[in-house]
Amino acid sequence: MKPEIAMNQSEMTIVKKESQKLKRWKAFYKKFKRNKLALIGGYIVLFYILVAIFAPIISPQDPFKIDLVNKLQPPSLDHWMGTDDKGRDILSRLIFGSRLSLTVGFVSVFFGAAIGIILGLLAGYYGKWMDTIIMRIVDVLLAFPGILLALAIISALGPSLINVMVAVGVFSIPMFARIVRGSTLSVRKLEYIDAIRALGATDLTIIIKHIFPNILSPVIVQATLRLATAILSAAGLSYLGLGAQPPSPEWGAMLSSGRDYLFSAPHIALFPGIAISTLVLGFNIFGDGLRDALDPRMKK
Amino acid sequence: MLLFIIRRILQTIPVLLGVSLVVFLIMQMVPGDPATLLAGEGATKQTIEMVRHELGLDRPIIYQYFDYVFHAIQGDFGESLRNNRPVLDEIMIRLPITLQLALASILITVVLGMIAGIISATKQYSMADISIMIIALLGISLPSFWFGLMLIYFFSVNLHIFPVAGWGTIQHMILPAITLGAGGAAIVARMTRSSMLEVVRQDYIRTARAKGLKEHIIIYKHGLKNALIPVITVVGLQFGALLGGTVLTESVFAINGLGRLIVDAIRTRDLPMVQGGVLIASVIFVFMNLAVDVLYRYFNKRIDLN
Amino acid sequence: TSDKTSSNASGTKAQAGGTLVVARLSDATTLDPHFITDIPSANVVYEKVYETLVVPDKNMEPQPLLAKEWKQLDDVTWEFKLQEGVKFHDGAPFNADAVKTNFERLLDPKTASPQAGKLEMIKEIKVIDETTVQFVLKYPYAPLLSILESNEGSIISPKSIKENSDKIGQNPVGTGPFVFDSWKSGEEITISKNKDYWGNKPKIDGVVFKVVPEDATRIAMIETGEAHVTDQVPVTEIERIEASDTMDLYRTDGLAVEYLSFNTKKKPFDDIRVRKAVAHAIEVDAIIKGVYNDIGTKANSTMSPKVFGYDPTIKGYEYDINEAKKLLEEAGVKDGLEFTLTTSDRKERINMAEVIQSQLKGIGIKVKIQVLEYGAYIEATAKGEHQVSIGGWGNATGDGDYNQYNLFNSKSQGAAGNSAFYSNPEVDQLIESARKESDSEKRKALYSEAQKIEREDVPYVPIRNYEHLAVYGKSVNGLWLNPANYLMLEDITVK
Amino acid sequence: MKQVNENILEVKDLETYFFTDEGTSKAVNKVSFSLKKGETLGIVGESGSGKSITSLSLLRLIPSPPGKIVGGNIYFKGEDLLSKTDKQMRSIRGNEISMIFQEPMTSLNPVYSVGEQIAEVIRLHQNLGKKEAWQKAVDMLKLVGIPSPEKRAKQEPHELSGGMRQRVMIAMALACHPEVLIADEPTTALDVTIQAQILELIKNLQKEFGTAVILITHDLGVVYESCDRVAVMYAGKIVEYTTAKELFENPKHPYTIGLLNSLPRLDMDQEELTTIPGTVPSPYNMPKGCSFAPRCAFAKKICEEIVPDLQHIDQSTQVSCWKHTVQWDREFVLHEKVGVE
Amino acid sequence: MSITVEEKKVLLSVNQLKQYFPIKGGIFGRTVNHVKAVDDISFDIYQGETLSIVGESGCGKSTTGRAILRLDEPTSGTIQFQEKDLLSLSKKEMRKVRKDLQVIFQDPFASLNPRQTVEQILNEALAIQNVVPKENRKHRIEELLGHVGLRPESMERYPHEFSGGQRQRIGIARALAVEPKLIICDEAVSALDVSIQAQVLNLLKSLQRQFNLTFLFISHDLGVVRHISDRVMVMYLGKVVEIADKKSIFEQPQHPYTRALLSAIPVPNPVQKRERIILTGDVPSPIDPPSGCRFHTRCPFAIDICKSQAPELKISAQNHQVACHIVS
Ligand SMILES: Nc1ncnc2c1ncn2[C@@H]1O[C@H](COP(=O)(O)OP(=O)(O)OP(=O)(O)O)[C@@H](O)[C@H]1O
Ligand SMILES: Nc1ncnc2c1ncn2[C@@H]1O[C@H](COP(=O)(O)OP(=O)(O)OP(=O)(O)O)[C@@H](O)[C@H]1O
Ligand SMILES: [Mg+2]
Ligand SMILES: [Mg+2]
Repeated sequence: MKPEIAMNQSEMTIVKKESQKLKRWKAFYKKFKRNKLALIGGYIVLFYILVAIFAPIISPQDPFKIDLVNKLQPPSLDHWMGTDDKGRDILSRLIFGSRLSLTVGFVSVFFGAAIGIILGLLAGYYGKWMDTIIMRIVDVLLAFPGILLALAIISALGPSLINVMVAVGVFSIPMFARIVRGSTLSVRKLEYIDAIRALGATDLTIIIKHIFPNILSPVIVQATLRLATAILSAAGLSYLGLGAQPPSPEWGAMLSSGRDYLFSAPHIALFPGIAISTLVLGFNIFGDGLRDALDPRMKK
Repeated sequence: MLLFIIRRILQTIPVLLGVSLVVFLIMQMVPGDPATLLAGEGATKQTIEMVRHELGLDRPIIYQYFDYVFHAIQGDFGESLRNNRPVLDEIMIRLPITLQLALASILITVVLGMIAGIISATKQYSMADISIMIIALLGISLPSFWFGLMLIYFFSVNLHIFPVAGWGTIQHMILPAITLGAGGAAIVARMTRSSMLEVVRQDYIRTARAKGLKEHIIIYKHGLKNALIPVITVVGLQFGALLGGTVLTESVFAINGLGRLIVDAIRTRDLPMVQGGVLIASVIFVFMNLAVDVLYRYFNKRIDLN
Repeated sequence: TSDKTSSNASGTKAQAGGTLVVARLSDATTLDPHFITDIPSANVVYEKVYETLVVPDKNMEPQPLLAKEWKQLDDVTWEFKLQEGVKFHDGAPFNADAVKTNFERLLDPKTASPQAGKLEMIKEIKVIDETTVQFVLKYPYAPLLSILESNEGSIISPKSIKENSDKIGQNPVGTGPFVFDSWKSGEEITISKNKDYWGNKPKIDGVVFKVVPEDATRIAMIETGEAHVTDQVPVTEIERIEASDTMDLYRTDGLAVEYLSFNTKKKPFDDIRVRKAVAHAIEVDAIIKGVYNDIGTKANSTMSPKVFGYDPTIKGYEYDINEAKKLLEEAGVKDGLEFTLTTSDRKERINMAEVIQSQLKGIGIKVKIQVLEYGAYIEATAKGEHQVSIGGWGNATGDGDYNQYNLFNSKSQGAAGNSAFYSNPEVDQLIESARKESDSEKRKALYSEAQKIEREDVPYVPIRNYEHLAVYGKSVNGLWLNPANYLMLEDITVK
Repeated sequence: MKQVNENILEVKDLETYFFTDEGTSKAVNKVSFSLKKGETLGIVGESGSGKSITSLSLLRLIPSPPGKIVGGNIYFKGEDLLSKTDKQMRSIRGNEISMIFQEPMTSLNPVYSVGEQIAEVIRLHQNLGKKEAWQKAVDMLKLVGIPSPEKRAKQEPHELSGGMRQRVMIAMALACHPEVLIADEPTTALDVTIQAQILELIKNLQKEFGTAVILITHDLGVVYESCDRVAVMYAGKIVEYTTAKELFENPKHPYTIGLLNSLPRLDMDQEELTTIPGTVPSPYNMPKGCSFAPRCAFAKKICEEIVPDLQHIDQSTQVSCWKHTVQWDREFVLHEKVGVE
Repeated sequence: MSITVEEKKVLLSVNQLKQYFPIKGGIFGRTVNHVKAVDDISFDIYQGETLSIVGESGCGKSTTGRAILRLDEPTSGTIQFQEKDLLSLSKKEMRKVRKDLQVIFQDPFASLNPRQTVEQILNEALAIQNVVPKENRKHRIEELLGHVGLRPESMERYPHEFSGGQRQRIGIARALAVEPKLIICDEAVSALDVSIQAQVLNLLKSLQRQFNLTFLFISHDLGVVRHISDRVMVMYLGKVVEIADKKSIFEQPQHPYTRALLSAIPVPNPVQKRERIILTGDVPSPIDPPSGCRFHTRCPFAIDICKSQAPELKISAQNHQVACHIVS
């Protein structure tokens, strides 16, 4: 074999490797794209992310400017979504609030899912006392009043936005742990796990490479559902001094502030409510599509 | 099975010890002093110290904890710092109410959720399916105070069908149960849908068809009971969430439940009450989990006997 | 007394009956007046189950009740003549011994009453005869009546004090027009008409106090007639209530004041000029209109106009941005002032904080808002961890001492009320003298003097005088909330 | 039609397609066969060849969507099942034609007692009361050889062994003395010794009730021992249709030959098994001509271009293979019209 | 290619292997009973041979295989592999030994991770045991696919894109990847169609020749067993009832169970049709196995002693051992 040819070959394999990854990614995207609904979900999520990124540019008004004279205005040309109880432009607040709410929602769900998954995997894979201990801890966590946990977290870590995410994340740990444990139990029994074990793989490899990807789908469903709860409970914590402090336009907090005006100025609660719902809706159908696209078996 | 149940019950003992320790530590850490809060506006330092002494809060912390545990083991959960009533009495007033509420809303969750889920599943991708799923997702993203107040204004203030607030009769239960159950119903609907879609693909459904059964018998008799298995898990989880997540609904409907008791106790730093409340909630929760596990095993014994 | 007699007259005519349902935010904690520290508890029993020796009228002037008359024998001795023929609900007779038993219980260190401090000037209670009792004080204390007329001056049945002192909190026995019936913890308390009441019997058969934590729900209950009265009303709902044809709004001036309190121990608010600057930069009117929907009035001092000792000539700081800027400059705060404003989690307070934040932004002051859960808020302000906080001072007695001593006396720093950690020996001196001064004109002058100094020192920026609101159904007549926010039931009727 | 009297079931050009995103799968492609009273017809073929779908089509139990019967006729006692209403169809299912499914594990509803599941079909079709139906169910269990049937009837499927479950399925299928029993791989999941028991049982019951049986399997041994006639399916088509004896003694279609050859034999040692090279074509991507052509050692051009029909080569045998036609020896010309003999 | 007696060299020796699965119960989760899945069995596997284990479902075939691989931890006994007792190795040492012991499972779909491509599957096998340096792995994978008759293009595809037979080939390639000495085939061809089964069996045989592999072949299909084995071991309810050369066992089966088993096979061959011994009843539970000979409850020839005394495995002919009172 001539050296040049050899070089050519190795070059070729590199190109091939890259194109392979690209190909797989493309195949994934193609599959995802074919799911019309998921695509819509994706666009909704993307839309909100873009809104968050470009908030200062697209926001029509100063979201913090208090104008008590013009408070509680219904939607008008000046204020597309009306003004809140302090005369602030609701649309602008929603736009800025997307930064907070998206971050808090995503990060806390991610955090809760991450820890929940780890616990669930350990409990499900090792079983026995590991399972008993983890699941009983999870029971406790579930039975524990959220406000107490939140208070504990502030007193231990102090109030900050990150700690809100921690607190909200902690609330979601048990849900994820339980779901993951259940799926792990069933995946663990599959023959390919034994096959990999027979090859001499360590437990860590098995858990990470072989069990984890196969439990992902219920996790995605749960995560997309948790998002709403996360955004709402983050707002619930701000009064404990834990969340974003006023006048931060957190969606959940905006929604709660509408509580006093449910009848006199319903738009105050309505628009944040719509924002949360559509985000959650988008995220859910996006999640479903993602799950299908990630699954090589779904041929669609 | 019985032994399994007993074993699980015994397992809860260390869990409860753990819970009480964690509650205790958290309450120590949390800012806010029960004596100051109790002494009220304008109390002098001496008054606060006197109150603190009265409550026994000036004893060493370790001593306080072991004293608590020692008494708790004997069934004495102490007295509320706020009103000096026995914690257990206070809890027992609320417990039945909370359980009734939780059960009523679980019923709503299950009934609404399953009906919606079944319709969705049997008419997959129809308009009905899509709208049910969208409504379900809205249900999840709506805060309960909003939903509850809307119900009150619609059904109580405008239509005079149900009382606004309080507890005692079936009429009192309906609105709060719907408020509480709605979010769970959404989750159950989603779950039922996917579970049902799974079940209708099963061989025994085909067997049922081959017998010549009518479609609705196939769905409701042969399908549903099987589709319930994963739903039970979710319902169990929901039930847990109900015990903790009732505070807002209890407030809106002025229901004297455990959730509010615990939150109020936390806000007033009423340690024995918090302890007692959380412990009881944990016990209920553990039992609930146990019930779910038992049901799960019952339905699932064909799959996994160990 | 005129109020009382007028209601008496109509009382005999009106057909008695009906049970009044009161919806309220929270449950009582105890019904033992020696242990009550909160209004929701006191409201259930005050002048209903229990009575006091003297009672404040609509103008907070003391009127006879269980005491027919009284006089001050010297600086430290007060003598009361008691009503005759009064019986407690348990049949025990009301007499001088009963009064003595009550106050001795309250003051006994073993009782450990949190209210003992308020009456610690009492040295001795002397029984002169069956209907005459003397209070001997350790030092002259002018506002004695204001304390006796407030909740902690309630007279409990001596029989129940002797027999089950521990259970009074659950089972109150007094001489009042209503007898305690039952208490479903967390849910409701019922009292009913005392058929053997010595005075004018109430027109209603009884009262149910229901716990309904949610604002909107309480109002909905009034709307549907499930409840008749609620005394905690969110300011956001008043328009709707006023427009409604099933409900009415009751408004009455209160004794409490809301204010901003500077931690005068901490930089930069140890500098009077900085405090003044902030005071000038806050547009109080806008807050009252914008946040409170014009409920309540602009406060000029931390003392409300209804409180004894209020000086109407003292005015609050003008809204004057230029002056504020100038003061800041003088104080040498060049690179912009920045501070944290701490508030509890009451939504009006949070709203107020936000408005203040935005107002101060106008002169380049950056405010960071910190909302704390109530318990944590109390602790933070008591320990002086805050820079500036929003607070309020209710006044259960209607006397200036309760205001001045707690908010300004250096002995009250921290939890006792002085969250500004203010300390001025001159003011301390004035407050102490006012306590001992028995001439009410002279007392007024002393308080006026103190308030003037306080205005200059600005430890607090007074914002708003409270106005108490109640919503009641159209079927209710004769509703009266006294300035201390107690529901008074003499005249009330339910159709 | 004269045949009606002999043939209790007659399937003509049955076509069942699956319409999926990937394309149309002709799972059953013009399948014709008939069944006489009391006879046993075996259907063999590889996995995916359309055996189950054929049998499900007979009862109109095709999962729809994506499946649909697009053509053909199924005459049962002279009447076309495909033109019956759903209601009429329901009264036939489980009553006149019943079915035993492959997996006894999953074909029984796990949450009901087996007695209940048998009684259900009896109540449905025989108008019996709850009690009588239960009694009959117990009798059926006894008939299929389950010891202490009263006790077993109350148990749920998971409490029974695989063999017992399969017997329960059989009891259920035979409960209404159907005229046709379709057994879709009734023994695949079972052990050989149990399998032997079950096959024996079906044979005996068949004799007793005169039931016609369609036995679907891919085990040629089972076919040989239990069937009168056999249809061999490949890729949705019947490729050979003949008597059992003829099939084993004198297989005609190259696929059948290959299949028989690839069985390891008990009577002789072979170092290497004969195999059929290649794999079954994808149902979405069928060859243009004979679907077996790509794997067939004999394939000629004609095989690759034109689909052969199932044709009689003698009284009892039909084969779908060009090799057995006159065209085989001719030079194949594309424009020549084939099949117009 | 059968190995003569002189050449025999023991590769794996199983001694008194017991695998009891505990049944938990009681308040404290104590073990109240055991499933005696494998109850005291001993056998040897010789280098380069194929030993088959046959028997009804649940008789402990897979359990034996899994015990050798230490996928479950056996209750007692020894498993001697190349002078080492596998059961006394540490987890880490065991991982090293796994290179020499491989397994092919029954279900060609369940035994492959559906989310990995063929390349990932094989690459992982190579990486775990680090048999081939990283840069050569790709080449090696192509080679392995060649051995099992798959095209190199298959690498990028997922298991579900293959037919059952092809999937099983991937499984085989994975087992071969680490160059093992012994491969345990647990029902490796049971799920395959006849025609595919033949392909895979041919493949296994040729690989055995090529790489001097030893097979422990678990199956209940006696046709397949006869084709592939050198020796056959028959199990019943956790016990070995007969073990012998293939020829011997198929031509002179001695244990009544073996005979029933052989006679029950439906054979599409008119010449071979013989009288059936149809057993009655089901296999008893391994939790509470019958006393004496475990087969006596279903044995048509059972005599009194069978009920009380468990028969020993005894040599009954050359290379033929049987555990039956009647035979001896
Ligand atoms: N739900 C479905 N969707 C799409 N195609 C299907 C579906 N069910 C069956 N098919 C197609 O029908 C063809 C025939 O399937 P069928 O189940 O009849 O095979 P079979 O001969 O019974 O195989 P086996 O021996 O595995 O049971 C298969 O190739 C498959 O592609
Ligand atoms: N992990 C386990 N826990 C409890 N019992 C088990 C376990 N694994 C296997 N068993 C039991 O051990 C016995 C033997 O099982 P094994 O899987 O070895 O049988 P097998 O001969 O391989 O059967 P098959 O032919 O069905 O694969 C069975 O009764 C089984 O129920
Ligand atoms: Mg099939
Ligand atoms: Mg096995």
